[in-house]
Amino acid sequence: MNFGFTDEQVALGATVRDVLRAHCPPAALRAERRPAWEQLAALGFFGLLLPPEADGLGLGLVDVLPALEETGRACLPGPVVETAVVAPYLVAGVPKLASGAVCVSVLPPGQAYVPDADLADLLIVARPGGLRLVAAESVRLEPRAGADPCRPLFEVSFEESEELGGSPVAALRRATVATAAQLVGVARGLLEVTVGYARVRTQFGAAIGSFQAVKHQLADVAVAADFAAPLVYRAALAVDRPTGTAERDVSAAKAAAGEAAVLAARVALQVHGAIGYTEELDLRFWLARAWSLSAAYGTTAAHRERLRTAIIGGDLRRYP
Amino acid sequence: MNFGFTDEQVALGATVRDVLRAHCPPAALRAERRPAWEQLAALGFFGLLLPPEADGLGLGLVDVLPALEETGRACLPGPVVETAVVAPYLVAGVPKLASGAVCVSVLPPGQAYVPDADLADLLIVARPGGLRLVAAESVRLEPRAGADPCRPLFEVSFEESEELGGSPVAALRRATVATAAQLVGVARGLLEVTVGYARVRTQFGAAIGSFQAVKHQLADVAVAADFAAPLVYRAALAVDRPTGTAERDVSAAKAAAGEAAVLAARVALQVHGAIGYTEELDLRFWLARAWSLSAAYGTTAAHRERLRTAIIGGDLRRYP
Amino acid sequence: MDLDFSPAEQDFRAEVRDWLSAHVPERLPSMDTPEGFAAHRAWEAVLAEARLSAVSWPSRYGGRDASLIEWLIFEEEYWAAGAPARVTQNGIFLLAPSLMRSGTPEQLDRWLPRMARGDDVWAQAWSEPEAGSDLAALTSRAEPAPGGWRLYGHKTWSSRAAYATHGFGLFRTSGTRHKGLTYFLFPLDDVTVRPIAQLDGLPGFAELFFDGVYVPDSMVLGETGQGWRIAMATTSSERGLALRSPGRFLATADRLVELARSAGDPVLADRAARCWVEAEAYRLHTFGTARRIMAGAEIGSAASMGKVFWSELDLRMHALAMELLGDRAGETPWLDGFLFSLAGPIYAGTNEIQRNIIAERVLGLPR
Amino acid sequence: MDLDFSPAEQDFRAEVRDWLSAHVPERLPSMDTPEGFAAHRAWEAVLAEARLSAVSWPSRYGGRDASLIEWLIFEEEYWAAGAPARVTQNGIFLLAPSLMRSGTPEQLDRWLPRMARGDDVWAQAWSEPEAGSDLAALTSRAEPAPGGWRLYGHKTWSSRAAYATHGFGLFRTSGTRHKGLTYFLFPLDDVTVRPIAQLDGLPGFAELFFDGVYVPDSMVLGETGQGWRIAMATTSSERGLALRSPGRFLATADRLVELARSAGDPVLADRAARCWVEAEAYRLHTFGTARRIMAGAEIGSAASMGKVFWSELDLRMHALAMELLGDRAGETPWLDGFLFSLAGPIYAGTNEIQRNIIAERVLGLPR
Repeated sequence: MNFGFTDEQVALGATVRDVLRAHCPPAALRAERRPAWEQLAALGFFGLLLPPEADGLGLGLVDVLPALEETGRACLPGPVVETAVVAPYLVAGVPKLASGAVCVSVLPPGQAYVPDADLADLLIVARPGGLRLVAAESVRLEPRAGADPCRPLFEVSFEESEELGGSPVAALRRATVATAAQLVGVARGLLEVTVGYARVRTQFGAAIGSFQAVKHQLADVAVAADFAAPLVYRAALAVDRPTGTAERDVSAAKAAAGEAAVLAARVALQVHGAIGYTEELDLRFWLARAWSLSAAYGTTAAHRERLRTAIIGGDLRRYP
Repeated sequence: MNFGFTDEQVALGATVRDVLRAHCPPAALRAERRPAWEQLAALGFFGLLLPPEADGLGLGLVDVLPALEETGRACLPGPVVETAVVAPYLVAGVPKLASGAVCVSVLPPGQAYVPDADLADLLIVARPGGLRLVAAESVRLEPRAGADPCRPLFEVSFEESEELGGSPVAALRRATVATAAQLVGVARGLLEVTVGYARVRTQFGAAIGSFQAVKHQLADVAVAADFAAPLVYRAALAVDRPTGTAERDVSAAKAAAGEAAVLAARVALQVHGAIGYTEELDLRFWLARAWSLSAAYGTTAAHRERLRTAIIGGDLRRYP
Repeated sequence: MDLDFSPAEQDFRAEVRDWLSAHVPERLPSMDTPEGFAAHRAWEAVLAEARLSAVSWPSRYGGRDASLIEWLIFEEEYWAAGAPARVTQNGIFLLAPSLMRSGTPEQLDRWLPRMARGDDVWAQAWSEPEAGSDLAALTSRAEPAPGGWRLYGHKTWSSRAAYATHGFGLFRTSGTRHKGLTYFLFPLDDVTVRPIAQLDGLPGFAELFFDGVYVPDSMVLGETGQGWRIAMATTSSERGLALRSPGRFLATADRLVELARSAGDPVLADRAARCWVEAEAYRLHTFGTARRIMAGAEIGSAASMGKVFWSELDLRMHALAMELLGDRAGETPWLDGFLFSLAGPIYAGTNEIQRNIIAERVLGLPR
Repeated sequence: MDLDFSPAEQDFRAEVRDWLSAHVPERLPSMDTPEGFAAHRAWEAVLAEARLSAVSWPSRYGGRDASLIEWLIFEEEYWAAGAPARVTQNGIFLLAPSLMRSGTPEQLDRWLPRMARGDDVWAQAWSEPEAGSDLAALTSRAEPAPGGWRLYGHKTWSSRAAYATHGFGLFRTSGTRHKGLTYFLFPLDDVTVRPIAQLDGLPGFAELFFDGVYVPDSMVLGETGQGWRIAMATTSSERGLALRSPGRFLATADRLVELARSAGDPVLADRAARCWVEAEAYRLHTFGTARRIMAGAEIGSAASMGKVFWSELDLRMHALAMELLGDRAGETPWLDGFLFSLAGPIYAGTNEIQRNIIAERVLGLPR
């Protein structure tokens, strides 16, 4: 029992954080479609979960959680989870995946549109009969409106595709946990920015962060993020093993992280006031990310429904 | 369209309020089992809803709402709703009902125990086959633990009883609305007392009512009570008419009033702190009433379920 | 106490419903685009032609002398019919009540008919960069000039100002804090307008820069130095009855229930049903408020209760729709509605300020 | 990072579980009655006999030198087995950590073994009538006397004091506010104890009146004037890990889910499932905290997050049970549990104070 990240896991997160601070500052979100990807690729980020025979490091999902959280905190654009987490479990044999040279996007079951399909070299698309693998050349993309300007949505259609054998369950669970880790990062990023604003913005002759109504809303965000995070870490351990509770643990993680991020967005906007509502402020990128990721890989409601069905159905096993 | 009480309706409420202030002060809740009943009877309170041929005034439920709200605000003990509201619709022919000489208690469908059965001359008991009318002499009472010291619960058993013909639906709907009106009174009573306390209790050199965290909790109670009340008034009009929406409108009233009272209790206790938790303070009577009445004539959850079934089932008619 | 609409009220409802079903256009482009603004302004002219743009106004200004209840009926029908958002709302619902209360007969004759037709579109100019929730801290000022005043300063969060023709707001003519503020009307011609893009990228707000803009005395509303009092009556109507009539939320709730029905999740269904009932509660509460106003009462600080209630209800409804729709939300009007609903607890006095007002002025807690 | 219990930890769990299943008594009467107090005290002696009353203490005081993780395991098993509430908890979980940190070897030897066996039962005496949330405002004082001190003043909300044997609390020896407070231990023999009946009619609290009660110097904990610092370490453990271990909430959540299952209402089922997951979140969060403490970190103000989380979770769980049970609640242990859970957001520092602490000391917002 040692429920905390190892020095290596923390160090990997710190490295990714430094790269993102340098190469994915808020200004980059306006200027570039895929900032910091090259630098992350140079770090070996996209090979972390790939097995050594595919030039990867063969790490477990838990090892990369701090790094994934940083990609959420930085609001990093592009199909990060799809390329770095889903692809290693579904298409590990694709050449050059570890180098970051191949960008992958995914349409999971239950979703209508593919995020970031414009960047993808390969698409993994859920269809009633199972997963299909589609090359970028064979796909037609129709842009669809969404909440998140850095995560555009596309309707995809294609004629040529390959069947993707094996069960997608494990890969999709990992993608869900990875997204939950990003949501924790988004929540913490929003909290940090909002606390910073509340310390400097004055009204009625005092910093608004000195008003109890503001303090207590921010305290609630801190609590929500701090208690969502261990559910996410546990879920990563559960899917890596996997345990019999893995599916339920994944839903618990995603629901809690999504709710924490959405609460953080709500409070961030309320504390910022009208200025939080503008195109000019960077805040909007994080708000949008909270909304878009909370709907990805199963909405909060869908995960709550799964939890309810399992728990009320009598599955009260606990991991550990 | 004149959605406010008439002068007569307001005056009746004020009269009842004056009687209860004089004869049902908080001290009476500790000393007497049925304070102020004689004085209310002398006012003709128990005949308000009875038809003239039963020596009553033949008023509608809406006419007595302010008076019922006052019985909640005063935390009046005894089966008020059962004797003054249910009996006139189910057993109007019982002699001397209008005079207040006959005390009636009710076991509605879905409840396990009869409140205030110790005071009742007559009991109306829901059984699978329909309502039974039981005289006090024929009934055995077993006390059962409950939350509300002024509204004790009893399990009843009996051999002799009469069948009570006709449908109980209209009477039970009125009882539900009357209880909702009492709950609004309880919520407002709790708010008043708590605001009073927050104005005088000081900590950190200031009245605690000057702290935003206290203010905002109390503001939320005020909003909840103020928006529950019109649902209760509408429900009274709907059952008096009756409209096609009556059942749904009753559930909307009871759920909202119950939630407002339970919120008021929660905030009252939190603002009072440890002292609110003592036997010594009168506050506990109101807390208990909020809890006991919110479970009476259908729990909040049961009414929410009915609302959901009707509304999602497609009944979007509105009254008016 | 009753909830019966009179025969006249029922007839009015039928007339409005019939007229709307014949005239409501297809969904217009956003009013925060030039073409959308023009389309919305044209729609106001059509409404005014039928004397439906400001039904509660006196007929000499283009209204119908409708009662508050009739106005509420109009609003219910208007939103149920899916009619366009009102580009004239700042003028009709915020400025006009102050004009009617404090304006001269000349001002009323000059401005109201044009406002009702959408000939003039008014933007409000309350906030400043350092005076948001703390409105009394504003520093924009007016200096006397021959026959009028010159306006100086910097206003922000001015809704609709990107395309509007006129504005109204407070400028300091003397004193500090609440004292010495004067209520001015001004054309936007000589004001520098810098649009502010919102979350959706469109300029729903603008900043206004005043660099000695001249306005004649006839553009002062009420007495000089009385602006705060006049404006507070306006912001109370902004929070209260005028700005967000129940009809809008009833229509949203009906659509939300339709959406939840197809989802089949009982928990989401419960949240939708709860919202639907809350929209009804707001409607009924408003009927009660309307009755008190029609009997001559001032609703005053109690309007803050309504503001908190409708703004948070609106947000809950749209957030639920977002959950129901998942990644399909952007292809429906719900996403724009959600973004707009997020501003509800902020504008017209943040809900934190409203809760302070409820606690201090309604409940009597110490400041 | 891992979540695996070591073989030793698994063995410990098995041993505790077996022992509890053989020894846990039927439900005891409330510890706030004389007979219930005696029964709970007797149970503590049985626990102590098996060296299970304070497993994390050094063995010389009656413990097992168990790790924090083992203590958490003990707690999980203890509450899952439906074992009695701990009448010794104020002593073991609030006083003992301060004693071990600031006490002399003589004090530890004298008090800890008796505490572990329930020979002494300790009551806390922090609050005063005018010093509740504002604890630094306390005015009870200690005056020097030959070889010791005389205590004067009026304490209140002293849990368990109606039947306890000893108390601990702060008394002013000089200065104002946080300065000049000293931490005293005292027998209750010479203190006037006035029980305070709670909502359930039983004296869960008492007032304590000190009219020159003499205590020797050996009853001072730590240095004179250092009481605030020592007490804050204690209240941090009151809020944090020690007072409300996850085991209690896991057991409640399991029972709640059973209750919700039979109700068949999906909305209530959803609330129950949510609580069940939140109890898990608290458990996992605590494993993380335990790891940090075992690595030598001070959890400090972060304990306030746990206090807010568990107290509100506990209230939500019991409020849901009340809704599930309706008028049957009083015939189950849930009603008492509900009444007790209502106090959670109040005691050990109200949740308003906790949120201030989180905002100011964890997030760094201005005071």
